[in-house]
Amino acid sequence: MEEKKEKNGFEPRLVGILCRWCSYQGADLAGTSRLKYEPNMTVLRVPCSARMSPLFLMKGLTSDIDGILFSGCHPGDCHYISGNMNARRRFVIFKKLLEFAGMEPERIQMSWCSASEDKKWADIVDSVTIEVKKTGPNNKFK
Amino acid sequence: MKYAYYPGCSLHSTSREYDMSAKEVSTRLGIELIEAPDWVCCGATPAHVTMHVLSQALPVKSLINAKQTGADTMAVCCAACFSRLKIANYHVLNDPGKKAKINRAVGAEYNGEVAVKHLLEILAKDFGLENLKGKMTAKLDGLKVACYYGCLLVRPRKIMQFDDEENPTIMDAVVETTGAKTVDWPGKVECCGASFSITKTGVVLRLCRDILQLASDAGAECIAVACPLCQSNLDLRQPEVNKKYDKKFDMPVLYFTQILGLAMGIDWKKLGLDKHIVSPLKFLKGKNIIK
Amino acid sequence: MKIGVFVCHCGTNISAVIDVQKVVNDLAKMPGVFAMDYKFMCSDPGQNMIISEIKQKKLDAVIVAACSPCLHELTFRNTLIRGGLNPYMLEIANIREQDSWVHTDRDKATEKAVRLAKMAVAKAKRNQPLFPQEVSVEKSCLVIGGGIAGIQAAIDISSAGYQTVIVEKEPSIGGKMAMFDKTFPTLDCSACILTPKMVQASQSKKVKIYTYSEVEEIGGYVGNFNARIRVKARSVNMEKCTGCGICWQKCPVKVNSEFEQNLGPRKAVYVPFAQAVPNVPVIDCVNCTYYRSKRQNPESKGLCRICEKFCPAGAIEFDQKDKIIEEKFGAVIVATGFSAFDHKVYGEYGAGRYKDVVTALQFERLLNSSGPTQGKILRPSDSKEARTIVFVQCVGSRDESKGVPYCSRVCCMYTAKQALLLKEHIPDANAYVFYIDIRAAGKNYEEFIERVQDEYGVLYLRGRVSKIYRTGDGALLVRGADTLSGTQVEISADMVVLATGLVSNPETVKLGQMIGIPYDKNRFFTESHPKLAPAETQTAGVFICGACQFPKDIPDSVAQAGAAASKVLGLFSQEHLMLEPVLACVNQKICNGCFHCRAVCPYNAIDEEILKDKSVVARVIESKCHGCGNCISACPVSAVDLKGYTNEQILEQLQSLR
Amino acid sequence: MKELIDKAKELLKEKKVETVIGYREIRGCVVPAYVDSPCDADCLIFDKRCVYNLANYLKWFKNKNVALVLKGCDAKSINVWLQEFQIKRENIFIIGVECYGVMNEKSADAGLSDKCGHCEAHVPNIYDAVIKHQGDKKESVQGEPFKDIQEFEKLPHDERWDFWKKQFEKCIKCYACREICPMCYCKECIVERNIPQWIMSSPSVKGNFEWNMVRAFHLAGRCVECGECERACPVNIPLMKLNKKLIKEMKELFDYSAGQKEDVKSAIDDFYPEKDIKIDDKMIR
Repeated sequence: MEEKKEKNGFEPRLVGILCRWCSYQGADLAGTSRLKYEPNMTVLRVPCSARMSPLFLMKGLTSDIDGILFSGCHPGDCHYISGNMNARRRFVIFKKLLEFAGMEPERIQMSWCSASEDKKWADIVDSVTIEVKKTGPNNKFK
Repeated sequence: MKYAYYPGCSLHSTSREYDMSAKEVSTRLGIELIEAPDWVCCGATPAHVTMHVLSQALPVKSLINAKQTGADTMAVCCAACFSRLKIANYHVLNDPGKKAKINRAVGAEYNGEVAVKHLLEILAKDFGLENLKGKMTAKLDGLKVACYYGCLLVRPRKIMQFDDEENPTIMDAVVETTGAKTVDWPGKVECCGASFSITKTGVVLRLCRDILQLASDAGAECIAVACPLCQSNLDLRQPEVNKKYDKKFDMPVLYFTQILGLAMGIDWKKLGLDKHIVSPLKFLKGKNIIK
Repeated sequence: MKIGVFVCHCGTNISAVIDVQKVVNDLAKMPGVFAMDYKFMCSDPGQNMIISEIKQKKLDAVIVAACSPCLHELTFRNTLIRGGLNPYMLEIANIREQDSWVHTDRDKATEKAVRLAKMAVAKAKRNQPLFPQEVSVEKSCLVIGGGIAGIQAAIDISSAGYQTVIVEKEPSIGGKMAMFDKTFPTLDCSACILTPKMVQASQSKKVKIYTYSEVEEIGGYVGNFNARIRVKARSVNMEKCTGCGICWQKCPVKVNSEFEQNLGPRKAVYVPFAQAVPNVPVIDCVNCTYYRSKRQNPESKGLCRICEKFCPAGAIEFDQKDKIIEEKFGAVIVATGFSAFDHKVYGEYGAGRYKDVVTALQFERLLNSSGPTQGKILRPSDSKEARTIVFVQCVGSRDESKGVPYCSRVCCMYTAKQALLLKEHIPDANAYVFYIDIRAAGKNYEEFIERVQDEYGVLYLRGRVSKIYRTGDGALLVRGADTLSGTQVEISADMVVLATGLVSNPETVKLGQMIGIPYDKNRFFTESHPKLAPAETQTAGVFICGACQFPKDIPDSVAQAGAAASKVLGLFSQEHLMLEPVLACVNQKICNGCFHCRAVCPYNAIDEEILKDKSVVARVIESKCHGCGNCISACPVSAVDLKGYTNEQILEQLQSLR
Repeated sequence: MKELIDKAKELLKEKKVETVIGYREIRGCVVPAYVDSPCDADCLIFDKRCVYNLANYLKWFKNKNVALVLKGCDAKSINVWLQEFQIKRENIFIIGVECYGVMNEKSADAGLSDKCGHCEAHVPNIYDAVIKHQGDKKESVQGEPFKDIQEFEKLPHDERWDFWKKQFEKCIKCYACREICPMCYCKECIVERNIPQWIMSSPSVKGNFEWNMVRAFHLAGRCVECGECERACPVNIPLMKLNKKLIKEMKELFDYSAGQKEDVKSAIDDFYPEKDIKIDDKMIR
C-alpha cells in the first residue's frame, strides 16, 4: 500500500528536445489553443532534429532525468531538407543500444509533430508522462 | 529444368489438346513438368465474386502441394489459372493481414515461396528464345499468325508483371522462333467474353466477331492463343459468328504450343490438332506443314 | 558572469497561473543571477527597464521569461543591442505558450517556470557573443536555360544594369515557345511575341548568351558562385559567320529535325529555325559526312567538306574544340523548363507505332506556317489532308498508372486552341476532344473554351479513350467512352492528337544535386515556400522560374521570371550580405577528417582543408551553412559545434534539471 | 608461408612499400612484426595463432607506403578507413590471407575464437594479393549468428541492467578496448575532453556506463567484428555483445554491414525515406 502511494505521487522529470520549426511551434500552438497537458516536461529548443545528438539521451538518463523526448518535423517536411531522416536513424540505433543495456524503452522517445499539430503535442506529452510515471523514477545512476 | 505443373480443369477436359501439346513440347525441350499432387480448382471467376479468402486460399492450397514436387516454380498454361495463382501469391507476399487469413483457411504456413510462371515466360525467359530457335526442325515460313493474348495474361500489370498490358509481344517472339510471321494487330488484348459464352452468348459472338475481323484485316491466317477460354470462344463460336453476322471466317485457332510442336516436327495427332471445331488440318496441309 | 532574469506577468496571462514572485525569488538564489519581474516586459517601459538594469548591474547576459521566442525574440535582441550587449546573449524562457496557458495547477506550473528559467540560465552561462558574417556580392547573374522564362529574367536583370549570362544547351535560345504556332487565349502568333524578346536579349550589352552550352559545375554560395560552362564546339566560327545560310543550303545530308519534332528534315549543318538567335549554324557531328569519315579513318582528309568550300566567310572550322568558361556570379536563376511526355508507355494508343497519332507539339508544328507542311494539316503517313481529328487530353497527366499523378495545367487550353486553329484552317473539319475535366482557370480562358465549343463547333466528349488502332483503310479507329451520355463511342479519324503532359527536364536531378536545390517526386524543383516564396529555393542566391518548378503557361512563366529577377535585384542592391551567425564551426585541432559531417550535410557546406602537417580536416563554408546542426550529431569527436546551440550549452541545460 | 614471405620480399625489393606489417613468432608467442628489408622477411608467419587485427597499426602509418597482412575480418577495417578518408588506397598494399579461423586466446581449450563461428569472409573483400589457405578448409558453424543477442534481448530490462551494471563495475577505464580498436583512431578521444564533457571521467557506474555506451555507439555501422576490444579487455567485459547488438540492428533496420565496400555511405549517415518510414510504426510517435 505504502509503495503504491509512493509511485502515484511520483512526478517524473521529463525533457523534450524540440526542433524550432515544427514541434516547438506545435507546442506553442497548443498554448495558443489553450489545450491542457501534464506539466512535467521541460522543453529545450534546437534548430533541427538533426541537432539532437543521440548522446543527449544517454546524458539525460545519467543526469537522473526520468524520460527524454526528441521531436521534429514529419519526414519530408524538414526545414533543413533531410535532417530528420538522419536524426531518425541515429535515434533508433542509440535507443536500441540503450534498451539493450537495460534502459526502459519508455524513457527514450521520439515523435514527429508539425507546427499545426497542437492536439498531437498535448497527447504526446500526456502519454509520455503517463508511461514514465508507470515505469517509475530513474535512479540507476544515483 | 524442373517445374511443378498446374494443368487446371480445362486442360484435363475441354482443352486436352493444350495439355497434350504443352507436355509434348516441354519434353522435347528437356523441360520437366511434374504435375502438382492433389491440385485443386484455381477458383477462377466464381470464387472471387463470392468470397475473397476462398478465391485466394484455393490457389494457395495448390501452391503448397506444388512444394512436394521439389521445384520452386509452378508452370501454368491456362491464363485464368495463371491469374488466380499469381494474384494469390501477390497477396501472400504483400499483405500480411491477408496472408494470415489465407494460412488459417488452408491450415498451413505458406509464405509465397513457390513462384508462378506462365509457360510462355518459361520458354521465352528461362529457356531463352535463341535456344528455342535451335530446337526448331521445320520452318513454318509463310504462316501468318495473329497472337491473341486475351485479358487475363497481362492484367493487372502491377501484379502480373508479364508484359506491356496494351501491346504485349512475348507470344509473338516465341511464335516467331518457328519462322512463322506474326502480324501487328490491334486485337491482342481485347476481351473474348470469357465465361459469358454460355450465359450471354450474344455478347461473346459480337466480341469474337471483332477479334476475328481485326485478325483477318491484319492479314493473319490463323490465331495463336495461350488460354483455353479464348480458344474455345474463338473456335467453338466461329460458325455461329459466321451465321449471325453473315461472315465467312475460317480461321483456325491454335495454341501456341501446337504451333511450336509443328515446328519441332511432332506428329499432329500428338498435338491434338484434330480436336478443333474449325479444323486446321486442311489449312496446314495446304501450307505443306503437315502431310 | 552576471545574468539578469526578467520575468513577465503578461498582464494576467502568466501571473494568473504562475506565481511570478516565487520564480523571481528562486532564480535570484542562483549564484550570479539577478532577477526581477514586470507587468509587460515587451512594452517600452519594460524594455527600458531591461536596458537600465543591463547598464546598472553590468549584466553579461539576459533571460526574459515571457512568451514564446517566436514572438519577441527579435524585440528583445534589439533591446540588448540598445543596452550595449551582443544580441545573441539573450535567452528566452517560454513560460506563457508552454506553461501558463497549458497548465492549471499553480504550484506545478510555477515549478515548471522555474525549471524553464533555470534551463535558460544554464544555457546563457555558456553564451558567446555572435556576429553576423559579412560577404561581398558579385553582381552578375547566371541564367540556366534560354526559354521564355530565362530570356525574360535576363532582360529584367540586365535592364536594371547588371551583367547577365544565359546558358542554353540548344543551338538557339527560344526554348519550347519558339515551336508553338499561336498562343492561347489571344491567338497572337508565338514567334511574333517571342522573337523581339530574343533579339532584345541578344542585343543588350549586359546580356551574354552561350548557346550550345551546358553548365558543368557550380560551386560557391550566395553572392559568390563559381560556374564552369562548357561551350560545345559548333564547328562554325561565330565571329566570322554572317548567317547567309549557304552552308545548309548546300549540305547534302538530310536528317530529321528535332525542332520540327521529326516531321520535317534539316541538314547536317543547320540552324534549328529561321529566327534563331544567334543566327549561326551548328554542324551535327553525328550525321555530318566529314565527321563520319573522320571517325572511320582518322588519317584521311575527310569526305564532303562542301559547306567549307561554299562558305563565303570561311567560317567553317572542323577542328573546333569545346571551350570551357569559368565565371563568377552572385546569383543563379534556374529556368530549365520541361520536356514533353513520351507517350511510348501508352500501349493502348499505339505506343508510337502509328504515324498519324501525333503529339501536341508535333501538331503545333503542322499548324505553323513555317513548319514542315507550311501550315497545311497533312497527316504524316501519307500527306493527305486530315479532315477528322480526335484530340485526346490528359496523356501523361492525371494518370497515376503511368507515373504522372499531377495535372499539367496547360493541355486543356492548348488543345482548345489547336482545335480552334484546325477549324480555322479547314472550316468543315471535324474536331473531337476527349477530356476528363476542363481546367480553364485563367484570364479569359473559360470564355475561350466556350468560344471553341460554341462558335467553332468542336465536339467535346467527357471520357477517356481506351484504344486507338489502325483499320484496314488506313484510318485510325478511336474507341472511347462518353460518360455524359453513358455510351461507348468509336470515331474513325484521319489523325489523333495526344495532348501530352509536361514532365520535368531529364537533367533536373543532376542539376538540382549540383546546385543543391531539392526536387519533388515528380522531379520538379521545389520552391522555398509553396505560397510565400515561389521563386526562391532552399539555397540562398538560387532562384527558379518557369516550368522547371511545375508546368505552367507562358504568362505564369513570365511572371515568375520577373519575380525571380526582382529577387536577384534585391540581392544585388546590397553591397554586403549579412549571414545569420548560428553556424557550424570546426575545431580543426581535433578533427580527424573522417567527413561524416560532409556525408550528412544537406547543403554541401563542408569542405576539405589541408593543414600544415598535411592532415586533411573539415572546414565549414559559412555562407553555405544553414545552421541545422546535422554535422554536429554526426561528428564522433565533437570537433564540430553549432554556435548558439553548442554541445556544452545543451548538456548544461540537461543537467540544470537535476 | 613461402608464398607470404616471397610476396613480402618482392614488395620490399621493388620498393613498393617501406614496411610490411605481419606476424612473427618470438619464444612461442605470435607478435606483430615490422619488416623493413627483404632479408628480414623470412620471419613472417601466418597460422591460427595470428589473432591481432593489424589494420590497427595503420594509425601510425597513415601517410606511408605499407603492406599489411590481413585476414578477411581485418580487411573490412580497411574499407571503413577508406570510407572515412583516413588512408589512400594507393598507399597500402593488402596481402590478404585466406583464413578459416583463429584460436581463442582466452579459453584454455584450443578452440576457435567466437568471432570465427559465423565468419563469412574467409577471403578478404579487398586485397592486392591473396595467400591461399593450406590444409583443410573447415566451414564455419552455421546457424543463427545473433542467437546470443536475441536471447539476451528477451530478458527483462532490469535483468539486462543488472548484468551490465556488474560488467561495467569491473571497468577500470584503462581504454585498452580503444587502443586496440582500428576504428578508434581519433586524434583526441572525446573521453579525454571536458568541453563538452560527454563522459564522466571517474570509473563510477555513471562514468563507466557513459564510456561504454559512447564507445559502442561510435562503432555503429563501423565495427567489423574483429573482436579485438573484447580480447584486449583485462577485466573480461563482453564488449562484443554490445557491438554485435549494433551490428544486428544495422543489418535488420538498414540492411547494412560495415566494411563491405569502400565507396558507399555509412548507413548511419544515409537514409532511404521509403524504407525508413517503416521504423516510425514501432519507434516513433
